[in-house]
Amino acid sequence: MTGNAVPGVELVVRSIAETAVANEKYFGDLDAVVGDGDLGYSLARGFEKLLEGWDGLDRGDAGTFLKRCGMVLASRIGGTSGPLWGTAFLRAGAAAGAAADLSGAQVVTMLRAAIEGIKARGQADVGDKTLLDALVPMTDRLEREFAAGAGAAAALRAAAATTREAADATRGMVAKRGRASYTGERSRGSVDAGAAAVAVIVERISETWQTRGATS
Amino acid sequence: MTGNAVPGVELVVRSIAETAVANEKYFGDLDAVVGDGDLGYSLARGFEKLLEGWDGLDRGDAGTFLKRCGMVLASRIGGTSGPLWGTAFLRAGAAAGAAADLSGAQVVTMLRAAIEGIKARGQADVGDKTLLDALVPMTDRLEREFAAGAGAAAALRAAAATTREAADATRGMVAKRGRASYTGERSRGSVDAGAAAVAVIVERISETWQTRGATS
Amino acid sequence: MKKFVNDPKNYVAEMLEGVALANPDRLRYVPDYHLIMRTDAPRDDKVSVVQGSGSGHEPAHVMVVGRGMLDAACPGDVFAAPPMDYVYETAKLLATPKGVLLLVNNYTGDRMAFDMGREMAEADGVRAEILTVNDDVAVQDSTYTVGRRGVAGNFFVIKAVGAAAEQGADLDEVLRIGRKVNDVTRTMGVALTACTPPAKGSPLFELGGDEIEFGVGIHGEPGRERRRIAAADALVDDLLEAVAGDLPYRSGDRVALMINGLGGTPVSELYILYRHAHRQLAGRGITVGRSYVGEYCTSLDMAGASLTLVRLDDEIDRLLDAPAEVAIRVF
Amino acid sequence: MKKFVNDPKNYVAEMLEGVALANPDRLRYVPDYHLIMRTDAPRDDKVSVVQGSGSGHEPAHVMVVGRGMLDAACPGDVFAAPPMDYVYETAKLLATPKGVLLLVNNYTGDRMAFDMGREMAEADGVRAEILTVNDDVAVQDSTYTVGRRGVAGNFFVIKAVGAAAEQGADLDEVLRIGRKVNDVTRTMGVALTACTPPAKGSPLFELGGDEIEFGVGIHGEPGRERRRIAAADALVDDLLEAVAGDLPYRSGDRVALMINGLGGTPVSELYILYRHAHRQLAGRGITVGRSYVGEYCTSLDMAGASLTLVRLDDEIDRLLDAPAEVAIRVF
Ligand SMILES: Nc1ncnc2c1ncn2[C@@H]1O[C@H](COP(=O)(O)OP(=O)(O)O)[C@@H](O)[C@H]1O
Ligand SMILES: Nc1ncnc2c1ncn2[C@@H]1O[C@H](COP(=O)(O)OP(=O)(O)O)[C@@H](O)[C@H]1O
Ligand SMILES: [Mg+2]
Ligand SMILES: [Mg+2]
Ligand SMILES: [Mg+2]
Ligand SMILES: [Mg+2]
Repeated sequence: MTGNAVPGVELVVRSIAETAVANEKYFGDLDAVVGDGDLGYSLARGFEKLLEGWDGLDRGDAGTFLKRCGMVLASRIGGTSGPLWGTAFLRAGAAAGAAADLSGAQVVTMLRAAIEGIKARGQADVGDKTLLDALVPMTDRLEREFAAGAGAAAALRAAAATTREAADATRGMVAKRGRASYTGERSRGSVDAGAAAVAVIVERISETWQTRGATS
Repeated sequence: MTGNAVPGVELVVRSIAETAVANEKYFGDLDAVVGDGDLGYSLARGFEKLLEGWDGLDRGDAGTFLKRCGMVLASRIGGTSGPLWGTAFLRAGAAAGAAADLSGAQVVTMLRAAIEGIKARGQADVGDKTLLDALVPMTDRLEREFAAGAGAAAALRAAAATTREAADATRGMVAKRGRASYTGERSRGSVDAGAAAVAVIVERISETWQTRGATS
Repeated sequence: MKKFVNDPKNYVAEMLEGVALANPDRLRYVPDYHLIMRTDAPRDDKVSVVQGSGSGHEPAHVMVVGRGMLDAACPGDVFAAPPMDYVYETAKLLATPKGVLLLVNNYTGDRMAFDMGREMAEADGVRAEILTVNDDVAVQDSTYTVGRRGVAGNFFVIKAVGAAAEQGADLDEVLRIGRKVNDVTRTMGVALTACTPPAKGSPLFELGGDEIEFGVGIHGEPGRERRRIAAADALVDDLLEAVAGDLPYRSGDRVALMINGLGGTPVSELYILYRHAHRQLAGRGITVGRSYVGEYCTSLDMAGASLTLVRLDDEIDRLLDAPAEVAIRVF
Repeated sequence: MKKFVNDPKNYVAEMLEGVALANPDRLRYVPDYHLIMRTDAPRDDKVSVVQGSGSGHEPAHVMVVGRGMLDAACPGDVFAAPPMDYVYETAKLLATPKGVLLLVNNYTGDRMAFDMGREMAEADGVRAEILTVNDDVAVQDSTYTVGRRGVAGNFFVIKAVGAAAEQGADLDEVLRIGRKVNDVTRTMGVALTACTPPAKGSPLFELGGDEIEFGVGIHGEPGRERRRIAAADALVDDLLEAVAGDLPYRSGDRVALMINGLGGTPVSELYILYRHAHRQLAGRGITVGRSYVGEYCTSLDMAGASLTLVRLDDEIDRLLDAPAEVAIRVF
């Protein structure tokens, strides 16, 4: 993920947006199992909005770009996901700052900032059966891969596999946050919709990166 | 049907009442095909009421007894059937008068009076796909049988078969009266619920008469 | 059957008890005749307005008893006209020197029960007149039927005659007003699902997964045709064509527009229908002067809706505007 | 899916357009923020009362905007909290010198959107306070959740704070009243069928032919347990046990009793539930002083109902008695 920061970030954000739009029904069905079925709709409408204004987004630097995205998402995604995803983008943007070049370590720092934002906003932590249970293992894995000297493509491939496993593992958990938590023990036995969405998205980013992944 | 008039009439009315109560669901389902499904319920509630007060009904003569029954039915059966069945009993009772003895011919006269009452009350005639399309052929057959010298049991057996055929034949008719008439052509293909109810009742009367049918 | 019901035989009686318990000061329940009446009825200085019909159409009519509306409602069992006896007793109980107006929807059973009940009451010295409501344009071929059915449009007749009676109009005048409103009122409905009468315990008819019954009656009677479901706007176009084309309602007319829910359809969907109907009327040069969106005359739990138009004039407007209080209320 | 719907993406917008078209003099629709507001709001002499929440609960809350109730409702999409941006813009549009009260039902998404929206508005100089409603006793283990959900009981909070605000109470007083009413209000619901969100196009969950969801949430969230359907009276007994036992409501209490339909249940059945609840309360020495039967807070087309109790005192009684006008109305 070295090279000109904005094109790389752009590619990632665009992958997220396109994946969210393409998986509206799938994410909605996942959320219907113990939630209220609107996750797909909420994400799709928000990221559609982002794609609509895509060309006009300020691309001065990666940080500004991400913050602009965060503003659109936080203000246009409804439900619990709007504040959470918006906060994640805003915090990642703030952590990126004006860097022209994003190293693997910087990407990890940005993800950690996003995670802290989600934890604070949602009063949630790992193990509560939320998207954090996919995001945190993913970030841990990325960090290990980069530390071991892996390139972005390889690190992403590894992280995608980890995220998938982590998302699947939420099946065994009892939800302690969000709408699914009302069901208590009954939430066990199905994956968390937010975590599964993160897994699908990371898989898609990884694929995209392998083929169109610029310089690394 | 000679002999003491009231016991014979009582037996017939009791058969009608018990059949209506026993067939609540069947008559309701028949009415649901192109009607509103309440025929079974309406008849069952009305005849239940009649059976409740059964022992207290004035049995002075057949006419009085039938008129009392008609009053209960007309005032307790709801829907279209209340006024129609009530009228039929009232008119039959009026035609019976104070006769101590009911000949076959008298029975036919009573049925003709009941039929005229229904026609007047419902502005309906044979061919409109109503209970008249069972009642009229039944009465015609009874008349022929009695005229040919048949006893009550044999006449009833023959009339029951005719009524069944006549009720089945309503399947080919288009309803011109009652709720089913709103469906126009679509009412073709199913039997009229009221006619079918009459057929079931006459079959039951005939059976009862064969085994418990008093003097004839 | 998944319903809130105890013994289906007690469906109507228990509902009526509930209505009375929820309105102790205003309503009285007379169990012997399935009767809900105002506690202050009959009043010597006004015509009593009574509506009978089968049950299963709530809030019609037991929940629209109140000042400026009905003095009493005398319902039969679910979808069954009341027995004539109930009509007779009701007419006697509600008798006033100014007379009784018996409102009846145009169905064979209801008309027979009311004709007979009225005759009996009249023999007892009660002055009573019958007014028949028949607003349903779905019934086209009146020669082969008892004629048009009375459906949700009866709300407007009740509201207008209720207001007139409250203002002291005599029986002839109340009758004139009722006929006038009925004459300018037209309705048609569409069912998305069948209703389930509690005593039957299963749906009254079968509709395929994408089938609707266009022109359905409020007892689940089949309508003009069974067809495929379409977008809300397209359904409104067709309902409007049938209803507006019937009187017809013309450019320059001012109308009341009602979107009535049939029982199982949420009010959010009714407003989606309302939106398009309002706009299409505007496109025809017809002004919506009064709007009514909600449940007025239902068919148990049937999903579906009906569209009603009433051509307004100053007199009707004034009567629809008059204050009224009913058992079914938001506050 | 059999619904009156065009493109599901326009479900909320089209409904809101319908609400505005049906109420041209009283309501204004601001499409950019899914906002329905009184035409006379904001008024300098009163606190503005605003409620946000997902859509799909109509008449809550867009149809209870009006004098003595809400000044504005800012709904999200179906079952989704409004984006914080809508909350922010709404707070600014409704700002008055006396302040803005933001009513929110206690769900994670709604609370976050309102917290963030309020902060942003406050940074712009708008005085706004948040009041959270959480009346649903179905949620028992609050340590593992965001706590009790806000359901049909929010009607009483809205009615009381709406009346207080209309009478000129200041923001602190309005807040006090809202908290007080919320504190004496408890609700629990039961679903007979699942609802179908228009964008999903199929039922949100599966219930067997004789299964019910006891303690269901208004977004179809599973409740306390899935069980077999029982007679209406038995279901009322269990709802009442859960609700009355919670505050608890005691012999000598005077209460408001609400039977709220969840969208697909006809009002006749609601009165059957009401009847038994009223009698059982009487048996416990609890007097029903105010009755509310109908749809107040629904879950799309879900068949089901909820039971709410509010412990009354003179102050609450007076506020519930105060006049109010809403978009959803009978006349
Ligand atoms: N408090 C929370 N903190 C972090 N993540 C949460 C929290 N609550 C819910 N989530 C995540 O959000 C997802 C649901 O999002 P969404 O459908 O938008 O929420 P809802 O419809 O319940 O408002 C869950 O699957 C979970 O991953
Ligand atoms: N006008 C009429 N004259 C004679 N019989 C009629 C008439 N209308 C209906 N019927 C008979 O009544 C039966 C329906 O009775 P019922 O279910 O009580 O009526 P509804 O529910 O339509 O009021 C029909 O099957 C038919 O046999
Ligand atoms: Mg959700
Ligand atoms: Mg019938
Ligand atoms: Mg009937
Ligand atoms: Mg949601």
